[in-house]
Amino acid sequence: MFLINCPYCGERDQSEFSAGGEAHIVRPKQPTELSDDQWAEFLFMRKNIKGVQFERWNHAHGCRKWFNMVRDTSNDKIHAVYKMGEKPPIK
Amino acid sequence: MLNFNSPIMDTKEYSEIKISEVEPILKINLRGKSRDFITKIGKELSIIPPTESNTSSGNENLNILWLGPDEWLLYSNNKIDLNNINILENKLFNEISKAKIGSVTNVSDHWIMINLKGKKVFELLASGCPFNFNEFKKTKGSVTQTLLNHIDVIIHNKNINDLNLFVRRSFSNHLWSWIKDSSRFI
Amino acid sequence: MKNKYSIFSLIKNAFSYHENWQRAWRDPEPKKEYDAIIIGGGGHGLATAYYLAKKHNMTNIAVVEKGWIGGGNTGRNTTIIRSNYLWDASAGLYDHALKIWEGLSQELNYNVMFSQRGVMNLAHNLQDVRDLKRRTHANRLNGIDAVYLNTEEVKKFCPIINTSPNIRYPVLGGTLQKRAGTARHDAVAWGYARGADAMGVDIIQNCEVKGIKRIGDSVEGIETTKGFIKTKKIGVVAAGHSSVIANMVDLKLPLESKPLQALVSEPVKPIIDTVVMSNAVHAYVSQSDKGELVIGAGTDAYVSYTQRGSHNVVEGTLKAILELYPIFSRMKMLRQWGGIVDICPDASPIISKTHIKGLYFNCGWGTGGFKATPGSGDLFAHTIANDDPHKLNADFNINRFVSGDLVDEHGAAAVAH
Amino acid sequence: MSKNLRITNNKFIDQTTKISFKFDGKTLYGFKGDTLASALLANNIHLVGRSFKYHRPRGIMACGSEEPNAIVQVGNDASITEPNTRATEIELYEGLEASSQNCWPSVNFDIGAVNNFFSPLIPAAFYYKTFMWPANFWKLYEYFIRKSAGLGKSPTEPDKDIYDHRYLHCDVLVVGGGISGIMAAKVAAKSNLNTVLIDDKNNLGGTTLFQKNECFKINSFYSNDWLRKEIETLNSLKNLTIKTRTSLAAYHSYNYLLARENLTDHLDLNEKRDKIRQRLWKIRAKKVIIATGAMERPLIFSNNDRPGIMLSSSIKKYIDYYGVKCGQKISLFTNNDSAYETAISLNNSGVIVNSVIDIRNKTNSLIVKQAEKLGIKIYWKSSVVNTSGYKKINSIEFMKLSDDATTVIGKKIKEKCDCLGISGGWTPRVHLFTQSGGKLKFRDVDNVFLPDKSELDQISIGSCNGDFELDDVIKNSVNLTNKFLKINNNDYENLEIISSKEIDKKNIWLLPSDKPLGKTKQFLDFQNDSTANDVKLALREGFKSIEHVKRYTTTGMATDQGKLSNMHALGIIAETAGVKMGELGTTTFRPPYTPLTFGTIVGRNVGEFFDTTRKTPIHEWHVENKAEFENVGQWKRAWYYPIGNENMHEAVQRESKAARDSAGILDASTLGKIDIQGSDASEFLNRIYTNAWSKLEIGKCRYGLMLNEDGMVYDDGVTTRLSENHYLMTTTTGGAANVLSKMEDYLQTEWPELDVYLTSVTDHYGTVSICGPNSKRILTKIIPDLDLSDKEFPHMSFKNALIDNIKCRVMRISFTGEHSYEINIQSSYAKSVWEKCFEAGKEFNITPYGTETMHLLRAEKGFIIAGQDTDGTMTPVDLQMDWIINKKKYDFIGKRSLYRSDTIREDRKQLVGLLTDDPNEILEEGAQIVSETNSQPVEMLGHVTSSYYSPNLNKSIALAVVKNGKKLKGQKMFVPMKDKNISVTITDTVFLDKENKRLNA
Repeated sequence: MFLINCPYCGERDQSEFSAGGEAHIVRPKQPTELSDDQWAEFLFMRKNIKGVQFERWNHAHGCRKWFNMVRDTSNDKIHAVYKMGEKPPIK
Repeated sequence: MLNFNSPIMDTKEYSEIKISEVEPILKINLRGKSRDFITKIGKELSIIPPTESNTSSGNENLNILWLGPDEWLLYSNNKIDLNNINILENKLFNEISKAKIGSVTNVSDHWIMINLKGKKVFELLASGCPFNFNEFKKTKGSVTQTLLNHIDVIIHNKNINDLNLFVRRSFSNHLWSWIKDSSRFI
Repeated sequence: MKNKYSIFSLIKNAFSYHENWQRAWRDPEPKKEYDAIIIGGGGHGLATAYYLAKKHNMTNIAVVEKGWIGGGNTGRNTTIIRSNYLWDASAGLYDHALKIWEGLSQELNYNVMFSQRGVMNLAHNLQDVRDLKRRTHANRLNGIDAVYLNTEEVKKFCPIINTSPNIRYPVLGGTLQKRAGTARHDAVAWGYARGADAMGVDIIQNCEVKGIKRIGDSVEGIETTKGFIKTKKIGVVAAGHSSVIANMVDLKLPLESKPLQALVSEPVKPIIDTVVMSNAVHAYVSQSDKGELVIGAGTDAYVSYTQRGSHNVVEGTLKAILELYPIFSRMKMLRQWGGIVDICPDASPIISKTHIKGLYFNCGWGTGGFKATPGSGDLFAHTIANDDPHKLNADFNINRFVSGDLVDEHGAAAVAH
Repeated sequence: MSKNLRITNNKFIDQTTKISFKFDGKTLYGFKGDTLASALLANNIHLVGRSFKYHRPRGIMACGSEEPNAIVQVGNDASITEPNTRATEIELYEGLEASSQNCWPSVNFDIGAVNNFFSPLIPAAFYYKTFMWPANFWKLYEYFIRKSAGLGKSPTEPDKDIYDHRYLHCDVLVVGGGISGIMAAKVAAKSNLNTVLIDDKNNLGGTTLFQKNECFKINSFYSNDWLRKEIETLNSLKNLTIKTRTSLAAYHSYNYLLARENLTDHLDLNEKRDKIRQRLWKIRAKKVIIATGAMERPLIFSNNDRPGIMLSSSIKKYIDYYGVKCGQKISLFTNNDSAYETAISLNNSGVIVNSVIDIRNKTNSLIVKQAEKLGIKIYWKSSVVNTSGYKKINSIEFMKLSDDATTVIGKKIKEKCDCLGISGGWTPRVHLFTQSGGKLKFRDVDNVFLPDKSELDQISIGSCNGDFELDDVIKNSVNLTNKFLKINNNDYENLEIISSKEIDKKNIWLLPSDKPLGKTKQFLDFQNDSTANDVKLALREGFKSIEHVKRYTTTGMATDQGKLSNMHALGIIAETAGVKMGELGTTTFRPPYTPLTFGTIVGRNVGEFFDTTRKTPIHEWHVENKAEFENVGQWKRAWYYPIGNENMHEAVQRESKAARDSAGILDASTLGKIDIQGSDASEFLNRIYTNAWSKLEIGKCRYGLMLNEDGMVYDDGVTTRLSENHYLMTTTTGGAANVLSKMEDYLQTEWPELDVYLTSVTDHYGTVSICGPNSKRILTKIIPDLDLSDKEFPHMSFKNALIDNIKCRVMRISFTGEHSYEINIQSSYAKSVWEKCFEAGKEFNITPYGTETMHLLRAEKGFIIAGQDTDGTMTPVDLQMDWIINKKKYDFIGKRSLYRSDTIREDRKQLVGLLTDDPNEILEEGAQIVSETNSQPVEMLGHVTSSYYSPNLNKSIALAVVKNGKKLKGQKMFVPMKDKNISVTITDTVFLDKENKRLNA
């Protein structure tokens, strides 16, 4: 069970959160302009990185806010959390 | 006249724990992002919504609990008569929602408020809640939203060993049973 | 020729204190070049190599494995085998596998202990009932031996299930596939390895792939911890690590790798004689030959390569187990572990060519790949050998995620994705 | 109790309180403070079980959780019997009943022992090599294999005991209450850190607690006396919580640990009742100090498994702690100094120590000298080569070791004994450290794996960190703790410590024998019966990795999880393969550390608390009126209301007819309700739903369909525009939480520029839905001043109203096709409003109906239920709901996906109606649809999604999805059942009132 530092509420148990997959996959502004391939890229294709990954989490049973997390998927270590719209604190 | 029904309407006492559903009280969900919103609420209620997370503000009649960076729960300490609720709700709705600086939603019946009192309330909570109450219990007015027995709750630290717990009405019966069951073993 | 395994060979070897058994497979150094290389020495990879050699005459091939063969999901799953899938494409695929399972011990001369003790899927709400009936009708028309059971029939087939109408989510019915069952997971990897090795396939363990060399749009070989190995055909069967390999050639796959947990109890005398899966309350259980209750838990919602998962997943699973089998409350969890499962958005696998010539992927099996091992190996071998899919795996191409022609089997797995 | 096996001057056992218990049906006696194992030993019972495979007699070997052999079935009652319980961990209580396992008819005479004679035929993994023919015989073979496998028996009745959970947050968790743990906990607690110390035993002190030996002194006290004083001081530390009988089960990442506290297992049968049996502590510690000590290793030699062969340190604990002599004439066999402590203890208690057989060359450590001084005979450079005695050891044979220690030489000496203590050195308990993800390093000098790197905030101290000498333990534990906690405690500086130092170390994983390896059995894993020979066979067959060997031979996979066997397996592999042990790596130690009861993991989440039950504010009325309930997610919904002996079909037919003929009333409170406010509310809905919202008039309602980004239907519901920037959205019952969270997701992450606020009001409102031709009359009675004319209050509109001065919202919307109203009122008054409607409707025979009738009524009208008529593969176009897609809208969730090559196909599966040729034939939901019945296999074109007998149309109706269904209207199809084919015709989806006349009736 992770201990997650919600950028709004502070450290909370993992059970209060839900995971939302890879971060910074921006929904295309003009989906109709995209080819089927490009749309599939947005819809389904994922880097699924083993290592440091940027991902979305939601403090579902707390403040209900979505935020971003930098986590190493090879050891589950959380390197940073940051609010939606903020720049990642780590490259 | 329509009859008023509550899912619990009960009080129980155990060693060092007393639990009771509190009389129907006003609860209003407030949302807003701007400074205007804060000022307006402050002006209307004479209480400034807290901007610091996990805290609350209030006076002898009303409390405002921080729920998120743009969300608060306003609740009254005492039973308020329906007309007053309507008046207050309408006033806030007009000043906030209509003025496009946020939203105001009556949630009086969305939440059931249970009061937990006694030396062992935190042990009771620890039997189903992953939240770390070590600091919380020392700080009067602190607020947390968390899970208790897998059910979403809002907990307001009113006073030493005196908590108000909010749970959604449809879950309240189940949670009440669970609290009673847990209290047997504290 | 290797030792043939039988009761007679056991007796013969007993006289020499079992000193003369031969190696089940060699431990070769990689050659400079192979006709094809399979990345991943799990059940699927080894089966692929076996069928490439056996059916397609490709014996100058190698299986490269980062760790030890069968050490990934092959050795970590709950060994359930069944083919009662909803869609024609899936039913075709999994029943193809089931048919091979039925003769696999004899084919491999290795007892994989395929035990057709039946698999029951339970319904706990009205939509479950509709879904299971729908699946059973489809199965019947596809020639798959599934039947629908009412609550009494469920109880009769597995008397220890709590079928009381007073539990939180009463058992409203279920399906039963009698040909389904379990097998011994390690034996599958070892049996295929031994069989493939006997035909000349090099199984290279402790050999991690570090890169894939490409010239233009074709593959040229792999960089490994044991050096560069040349090849024109690469079949990737790396399960949870599929994306890691794909990222080496800048290929993105529709996969997420998530922790899936399982656990066993201490061994006890026979108490449950079938496999029972429940989707709605999320519990599935069987008993191993050794007597352990084998219990599958769920996946976590986040990507992780740690082979660990959250405790609340295990707690949730055991909670469901005790709801259905309150008699197990005093049984003890002996061991819990996690695997990394690669999950596709439609809960169906990919057995497909890619846009890179000579690069093939067999992945996305999610929580249910073990059951498909022989079929998956056979069809992937066909795809690699012919550079074209077999009709049974044609629908499981990568392109379906572009066209939208998905094979949605979310209802089929007892794990909520 | 054999009197002569107890010594009387013992402090830890209450020899004044006699306890009776039963073992294998025989009544025996022990004392308060005994474990089952110590009590059995005191009764001269060593033989307690049979081994897994060969059914060899096995006795008690150890005194703690590492015990591989003495596992018993506790209790006779079918509901509280417990299999596979370690006798060494069962605290004796009045009324305890235990029996041996895996033997028949008895542990003394076990038919299964015949396996031992066949043992040459059944080497490791033999089963992979046989039982293959005849091909269909595996089932039969398996039947017998299964019968003979397994250990104890599962209970067959539900557990009567209660289990509980408790969360705990602390600054420092110290695991293990031995000498180092006690010091660390004290140091931490004195530094104002909120500290928790746990230990699995019933008291603190570890092995030092009974270490009364001249060679181990602190400040001129015996180490046990010194430690006892330390323990006494712990009580005064207010920051320290001590939990005994609490064993750490799992150490997860982020310092999240699970510990099991045993609360009643040690109590007498009549004291256990109504108490919590075990509690699982879910601990979140800022820092963790592991002080779990070390385990003694056995030695691997021929026939090392006989009852009476025990770990030397356990023999010491039995004599020093329990006051029990494990034998009258005991021999010891060792490769290190610790066996001498046992020898001295035994000697001091008057037990004859035959000799100590030591594989080392003569060594002169303090403790060895002490033993020699006491006249204990020592055979240096010698090794036991065989043992005798079937049900209990009666003699050993030993020989000299060659200089290179690869063979035995010289004369074989036979020595009679009734117990053999073996000591193969010590293995630090690094299990928890590795569970937490820590990496190990190997120390060559004494062949131990030690904690190395960890990502977590933790340290290991004491012997689990490789400190085996008393002075090292004390000095290093305190230093490490100080450093770890960044404090500077000097309580333990300047202690004067006497501690015997081990000078000479030697280890042989597999001791040489005078017989060929294959001819004898040297057990590694005592419970699973795997031998050194098995490991060598695995290696010969090419199983090189430790994990392969483990799986092939099953070494380390028994209920003790290889606590005693793993190191030797590794050692033998390394030796045989000629690699260094440190390079070989270890197997993974998986949680739990000791087997953990399912009930404990689940806690009180059983029965009523298995899952949350949600109830509507009108629930009690449904209960009082005998409704049957349907589970919809966590909700309890009224399903139908049988009257008298009605079955479901009858009730539903009656309800359905009543609703159309006159009036029906439904509790719709479970529908999700979301309050939407903000200046961009309309734009937000435009993006969320497939249709357009900006032009919806205030006071009007509109049906909306929500898609997933993949274009498939996700949820639906009616949304009402309450004012310019204020909407009330309803969702399906099951979809409520997901819809809100999905909308929040888009709002917060994709469209933060939108000024929109979403607030769930699902529980704030109760919803009473009345429908039918008389619904208007009923509503008029309840809200007389509301103008219900079609002009003022048309279909798909809403009004604010007051019922007895309570505000409510009335929507004129319909899911049944009837003239219908939904009253939304704050939940506290919902039941009262329902009753009022019911009262007002009595003259119209208003009939309460449940979800089943609701489903039937809507199917008559061809309305879909998301999740029943859709399955995640249906687009709005597939549902023939093209009208709801606003093509002019630039974008909405899922729009792009509707134009992919597969989703634009015209022959996709589409929603249609089905009528059976025989109007009385009701199709089975889920049944498949085909166009011909002759070919095999037959192409399935679709399936029946909803099917009912309509009492209003007097015929069966169904909805289905059929490939290319749109174009097949009027076509004949078949629904093939097991025993027949049902002829059907494809129709329109609307069966009743196609003109929607009833809406305004």
